[in-house]
Amino acid sequence: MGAPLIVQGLSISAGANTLVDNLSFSVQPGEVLALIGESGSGKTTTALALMGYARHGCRISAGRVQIGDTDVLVLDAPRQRALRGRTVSYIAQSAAASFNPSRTIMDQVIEPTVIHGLCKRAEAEARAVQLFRELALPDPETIGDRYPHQVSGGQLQRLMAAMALIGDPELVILDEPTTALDVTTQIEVLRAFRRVVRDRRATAVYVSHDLAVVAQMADHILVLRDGKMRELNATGQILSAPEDDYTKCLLAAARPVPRASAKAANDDPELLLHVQQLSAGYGPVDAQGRPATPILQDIDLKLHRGQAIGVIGESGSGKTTLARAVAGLIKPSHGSVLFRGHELKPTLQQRDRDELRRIQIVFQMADTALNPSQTIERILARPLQFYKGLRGEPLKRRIRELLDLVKLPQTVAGRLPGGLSGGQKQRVNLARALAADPDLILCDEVTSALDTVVAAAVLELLAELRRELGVSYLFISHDLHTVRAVCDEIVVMQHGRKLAQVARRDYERGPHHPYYELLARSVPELRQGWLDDMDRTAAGAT
Amino acid sequence: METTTPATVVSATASLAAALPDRRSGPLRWLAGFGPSGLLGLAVLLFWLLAALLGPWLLSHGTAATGTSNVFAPISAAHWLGTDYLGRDMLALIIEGARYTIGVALLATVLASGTGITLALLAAASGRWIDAVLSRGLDTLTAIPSKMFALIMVAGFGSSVPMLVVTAGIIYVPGAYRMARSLAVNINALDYVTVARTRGEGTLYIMLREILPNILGPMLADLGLRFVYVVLLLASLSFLGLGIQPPAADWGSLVRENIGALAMGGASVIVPALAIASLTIAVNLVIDNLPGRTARERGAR
Amino acid sequence: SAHAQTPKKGGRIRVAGATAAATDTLDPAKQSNQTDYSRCNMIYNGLTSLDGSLTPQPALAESFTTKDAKTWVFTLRKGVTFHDGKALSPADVVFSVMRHRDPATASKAKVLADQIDSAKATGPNEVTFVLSAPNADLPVILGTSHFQIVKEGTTDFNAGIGTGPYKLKEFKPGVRSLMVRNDAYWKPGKPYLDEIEFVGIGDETARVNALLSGGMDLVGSVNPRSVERVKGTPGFGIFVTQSGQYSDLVMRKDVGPGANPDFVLGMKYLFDREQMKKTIALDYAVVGNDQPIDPTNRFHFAGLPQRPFDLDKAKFHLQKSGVTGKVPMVASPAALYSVEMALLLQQTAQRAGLEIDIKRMPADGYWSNHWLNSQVGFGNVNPRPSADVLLTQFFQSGAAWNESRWKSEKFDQLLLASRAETDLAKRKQMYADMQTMIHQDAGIGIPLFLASIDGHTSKLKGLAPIPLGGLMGYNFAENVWLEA
Amino acid sequence: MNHVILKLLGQRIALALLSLLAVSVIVFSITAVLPGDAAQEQLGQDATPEAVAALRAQMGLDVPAPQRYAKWLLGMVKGDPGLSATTQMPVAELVASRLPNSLLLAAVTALFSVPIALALGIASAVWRGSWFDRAVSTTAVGVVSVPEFLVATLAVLVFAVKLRWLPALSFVNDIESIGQMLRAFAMPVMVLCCVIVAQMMRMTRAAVIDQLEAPYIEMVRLKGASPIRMVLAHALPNAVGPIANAVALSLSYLLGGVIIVETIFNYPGIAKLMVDGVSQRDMPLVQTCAMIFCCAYLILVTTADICGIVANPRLRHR
Ligand SMILES: Nc1ncnc2c1ncn2[C@@H]1O[C@H](COP(=O)(O)OP(=O)(O)OP(=O)(O)O)[C@@H](O)[C@H]1O
Ligand SMILES: Nc1ncnc2c1ncn2[C@@H]1O[C@H](COP(=O)(O)OP(=O)(O)OP(=O)(O)O)[C@@H](O)[C@H]1O
Ligand SMILES: [Mg+2]
Ligand SMILES: [Mg+2]
Repeated sequence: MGAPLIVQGLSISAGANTLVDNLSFSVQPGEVLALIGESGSGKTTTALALMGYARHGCRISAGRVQIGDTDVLVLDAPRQRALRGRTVSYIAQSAAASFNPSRTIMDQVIEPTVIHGLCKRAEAEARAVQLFRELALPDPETIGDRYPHQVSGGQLQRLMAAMALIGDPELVILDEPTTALDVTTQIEVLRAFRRVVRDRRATAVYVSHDLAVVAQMADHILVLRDGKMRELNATGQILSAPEDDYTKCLLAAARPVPRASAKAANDDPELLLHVQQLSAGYGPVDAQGRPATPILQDIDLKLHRGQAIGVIGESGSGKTTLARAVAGLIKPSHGSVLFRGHELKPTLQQRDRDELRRIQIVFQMADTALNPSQTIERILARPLQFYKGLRGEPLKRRIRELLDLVKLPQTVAGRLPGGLSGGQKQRVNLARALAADPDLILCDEVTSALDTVVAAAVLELLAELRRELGVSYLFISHDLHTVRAVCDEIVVMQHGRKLAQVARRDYERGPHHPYYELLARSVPELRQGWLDDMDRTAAGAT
Repeated sequence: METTTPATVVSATASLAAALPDRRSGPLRWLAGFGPSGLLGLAVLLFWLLAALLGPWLLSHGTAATGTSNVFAPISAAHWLGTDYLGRDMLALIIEGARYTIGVALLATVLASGTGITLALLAAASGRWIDAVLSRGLDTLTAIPSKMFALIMVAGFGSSVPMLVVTAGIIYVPGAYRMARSLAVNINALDYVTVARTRGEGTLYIMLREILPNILGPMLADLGLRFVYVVLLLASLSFLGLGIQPPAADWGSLVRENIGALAMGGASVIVPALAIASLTIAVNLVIDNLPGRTARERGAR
Repeated sequence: SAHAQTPKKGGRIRVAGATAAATDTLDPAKQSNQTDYSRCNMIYNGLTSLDGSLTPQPALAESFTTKDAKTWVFTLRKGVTFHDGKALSPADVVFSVMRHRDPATASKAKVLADQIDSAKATGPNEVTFVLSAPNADLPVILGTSHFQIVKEGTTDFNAGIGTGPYKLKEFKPGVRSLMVRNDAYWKPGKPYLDEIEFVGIGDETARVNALLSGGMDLVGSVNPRSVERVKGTPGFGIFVTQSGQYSDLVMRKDVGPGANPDFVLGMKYLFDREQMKKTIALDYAVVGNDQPIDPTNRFHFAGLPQRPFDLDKAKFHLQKSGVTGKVPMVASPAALYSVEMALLLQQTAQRAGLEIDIKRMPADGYWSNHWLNSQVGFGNVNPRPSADVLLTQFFQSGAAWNESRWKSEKFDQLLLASRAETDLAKRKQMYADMQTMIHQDAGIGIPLFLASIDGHTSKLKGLAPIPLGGLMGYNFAENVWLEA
Repeated sequence: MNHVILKLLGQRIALALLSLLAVSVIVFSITAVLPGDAAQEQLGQDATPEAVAALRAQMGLDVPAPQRYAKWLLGMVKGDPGLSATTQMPVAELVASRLPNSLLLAAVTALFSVPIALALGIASAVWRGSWFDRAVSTTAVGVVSVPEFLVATLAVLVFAVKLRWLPALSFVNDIESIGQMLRAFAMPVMVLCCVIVAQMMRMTRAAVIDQLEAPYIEMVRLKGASPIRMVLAHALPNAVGPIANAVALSLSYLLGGVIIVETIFNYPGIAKLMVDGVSQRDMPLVQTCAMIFCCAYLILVTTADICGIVANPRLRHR
């Protein structure tokens, strides 16, 4: 049974910075409040403060947090400990990182009962198994004996929920519990959470940046930006009639608009990239030339000039491996890659400079893709010098043009990547690829690390460049929405194989490969009740 | 439109660029980052460096000119730090010793770290068998106790200053290599290095331009620690009679030569010992308080 | 003095020598340092033994006679037994002496033994030696440690079977040896102690600390700088043996600057002997006069005028020699005090306008690689049992160890003559002439004769110097006792 | 789990053999260029050419170096390190008389230093930034910054000469009771602790802090666990790998690195044996000692790796 949560004037600071500023809200027993906002807006900080906890270097500087009758912030350390894990429990953003890798899952799941002396070990284990079952985990009897690395990410997330719920808490805090998961897994986990929260009638705070997800889970939504509350309202109200500008902006970005290519695939007959029966993998190769861990098998793919092909599939399905094989970073064990009619040599060292120039790769993490010790100017200059031998004024001019192209101010040229925001970095990343004048850009999850607003802007830029410069993309993503918005064709991958290829005009028309259908269905929609509908159709189907 | 960078990333980049002065803020701000104990260490370090560089200038009388029968004299106006077992002025010896101690240790450290980093970059950037051969080969070197190795080297090739530098250098190459390699391998796996590879850059460019600048910060801290080890190794060698050879004397040999005075609490043994301790402690203080390091510890989640 | 008291029997002492290594040996032929000598002196006896004036006294030989200094008859003492009960026989003596001539023995005394053409048992208790040339000093030579008497046919010396005052109980090379009293010792009343534990402690500071902390009763080779500490601690004392040991500056006369006599002379004037004595040896030395026979020796020539420290003369000779530039000078801790001497010499030389470049070499390998090979460098000569041995080994023109390669026919003739001369006064004059020649012409500068210093507890009595070296010329064991 | 460790062991043994071979070649070739040989060293000033030649023949030094090396290696493979060049005693015997002493000293030192280092390291990690942490790390820096021979000499002066509490030298022969052993070992162990504790402590602190900053610790904290539980049950098991490595590296110092302590306390250990071996150019002895140090190092490092694997289920269950 839940307890009411009342927060008044909560402020949290780190040194001179205020991370969370004067936040007030309340949640009734059995209700779910969503905290929503972009990355770094203070969601996690707020959530942790509800347990009286501030990260190292942060301080709860003012305010009141009351759970039931307890004033959390005035408790001394032992009483705080008694509160945590029992009255309030927490489900962290990344389950994989939140489990101790060296202890069994069961040990960790029942630990709250051990710490708080709630019941005997055997009893606790029985309860845990019961919870595993409720959360639809496989092998509920034995899964507890495994170690964290022996279960999948989605399962871990659910196991963490079990850990949070085993002490029958009055308040559950869920901090982005599904961001690390595939859409297909996400839906499972969301279902499980909702069921448990509803059945137990616990009070819950759900932290997320994904409006569509929140729409399924929350009764009320609180929109945060820079630690300040922008809007607090019932879910339906926010979705249908947002008041705050920022909320509107978020909503707009959550519905990507299709950005069609200038030319359809068939307008230009030139076949740019032709992947034939490609197989590749990692590790040492055996006598038959098969690698120790084969990943890709028999991939066929055709990409015409000016076309954008999306590659989609769950995590680990081999999307990145495909890009790496095309780029020459790993040697295919079988098959070939034809580029402009010529066969590409399997490894980088064998390819000539012009071939390398024509295929550029852009990585997901803009931070790791830019050398932190080189200025933006140097980063952009290198391909220009390397491929074109530019120097002096022409080089400077070209750099300026590139910055204009990706809509960055000239002033960033002198800065280090550390001084840029995520979206800016991703633009630099793109500009570097463009500097080579490529025919084909391999985009590996270029928007996954960005929040929706920024991601939308980058996608817009990609489409624009394609229209204006005629470059082709191999666009890798796990997000069907994004892929649909940008690409002319979609390749669906699973377990290293290509399952299906769907052209844009067929996106809405079926029937497709069942896996594609599943993916399409699993992407949450930005409306309340979508998950219920899904449940209903699932129930109807069986 | 733009958002702030996630904290994790900030700390990740901070750790990469750690210890290097932020190019945009002035040296003064960088200095302030040291904190009081770091500044103290920096001051002591600077003092000894100046002593080593300018000492012979400041001294009106060379050590050779003295040598009196006034053995183990206590601190006095004529001999500010007393005299040694041959009646030489301790102050002059200490200042001269600074050149040897700091000079040899610095050269050896730079040699060790330089070689270690170069090999590590090579190993990380070119991979497989070069990496394996280098790693195993240098591991083997670690298996020989350092003092034994020094002993054999000095017995074999004499105990000149270049020899000591080379010996200490060789001894500390594996440590520097291992540290640099683990950093470089991590960097090597980062996307920007991959990007450079797909651009068709050569190994040398990748080593020097992409990897090296990003391991320099942590390696600088490592260099400081290694410096301390070399100072202590030199002192041990002096104890075994294998260190700097007279009339030149590093601090270790000053302690060793005058250790007879220890029972009488003579300044001639205490002062060089204090000099060694102050130098090594100062280096440690500086390393521990390198700007960015504490911030990194705090910011890391 | 110590002799005035009556020795007491019983007790156990711990003694520390200055070296400890796996090469520690009980083979008399291989003894090479203080600890070897001390240990062997506990276990073995020689035919003769050397007293405080290095005069040979009867030991295992009751008496020795010669007519021409070429054929010598030694009569053995009766009733002497080895530790295992076997009686001493002439065969043992013949074996013990003649084994040094066999190269396979790798004896350190081979050169000395080579002059013995034959040794024969000429009676139940008599051995006759025939030399290749007359030598009046044979009893002295046979009194040195290497010629100690072992059982005939011994090949493994680790059992330590001798006729000496103590029996071996335990021998761990480089660690320690344990000796217990030989109750059947042939010297009446001796030895006094029940047991001696003998160890080597390489580090001087550690050695002195061991003494002062009560862990040791007697330690050898104390640095002059530690003397004050030992004296200043109640219950401890020092024991000084002034001997003929010296460290010398060697200037080779065949190559390098030393080929110029003026350079050599100039350098000899550069020694500030008084200061060296004071600062380096802290007065535990006597000033030398560039000749090797020290004042404790009966042949020392006191009439030779002392060469002073004279910067002007030094400058004059050095300039005359025309030697310019930096003169390399090799020194090493292997040659006692040579580094310090070189440092002081460097200072005085600078005042005389000469630059000296000191090359300090590690003790390892110094004797084989640098000594005798360097043009200007230091050597170190341990006390020798006789002036003849010393001059023969180090100054005869053809001697292997003629450090400065000084060659003088006149000297060689004098040396031969003095060896056969049995008239002491004549002999003395010959030695004086030889000392003068060395003082003037040889490429050797001898600034000091060094003393050996030992530290001991005040309870240890019976110590009296024998100028062969410290620890009573290594023969303390049978002479000391513990006061109650 | 066993096959992971077995595989690692197999790999390590193969590598160890290679390393040993490499070390022996390195040591042999450096020592081969050392000036002088065993014969000359032993004769010292008495080294006349004939005497040296005779002794060389006796010591078996008259054969060319590679042949000597091959002979030694062959013997070593059979488990017989041959005869010492200078003493003509079996090297095995020489080593056997010293190795137990060294191992004993190392063991006693480890017995004290490891728990102290771990306790201090963990404590200062838990209270990082506190005055305790600062005091401990400042002291540690101070202690390692003083050359060990000075620490040792000071200790002797104070505890043996002035106070007469402890013997100045550590004779292993006289030890008959535990009390005597403690007295004899007190100072060497103290000095060695000064040398190695700081290093181990620093690494422990860093490793534990590393774990304490991991997200799973935040989770443990949010479950309401006490700080003790957090450290002992959660952080520590994950820090075992790096800590074991640091401990192994420090302990490997205790065999070959203790020359100074052995010299000052006149302790008959194997490091001094090797130093003597070098100065007397006793190649078989030097080689064998080097092999022992190398083996000890490899064993320690491998043990540390195995500890790391056992403590890490991700590696254990593969
Ligand atoms: N320990 C800390 N010290 C100082 N500042 C911190 C600390 N932890 C987080 N911050 C800052 O607080 C702000 C809010 O962080 P928080 O983790 O609450 O964001 P979030 O909304 O959860 O973001 P995300 O979606 O990335 O999880 C960020 O700007 C971050 O840089
Ligand atoms: N260097 C490597 N060595 C061995 N296996 C690897 C390596 N890199 C990736 N793999 C494995 O190959 C498989 C496919 O990886 P890949 O990176 O191509 O997946 P992905 O589809 O890009 O997934 P994600 O969406 O998580 O990025 C995964 O199972 C992964 O564990
Ligand atoms: Mg968060
Ligand atoms: Mg991927």
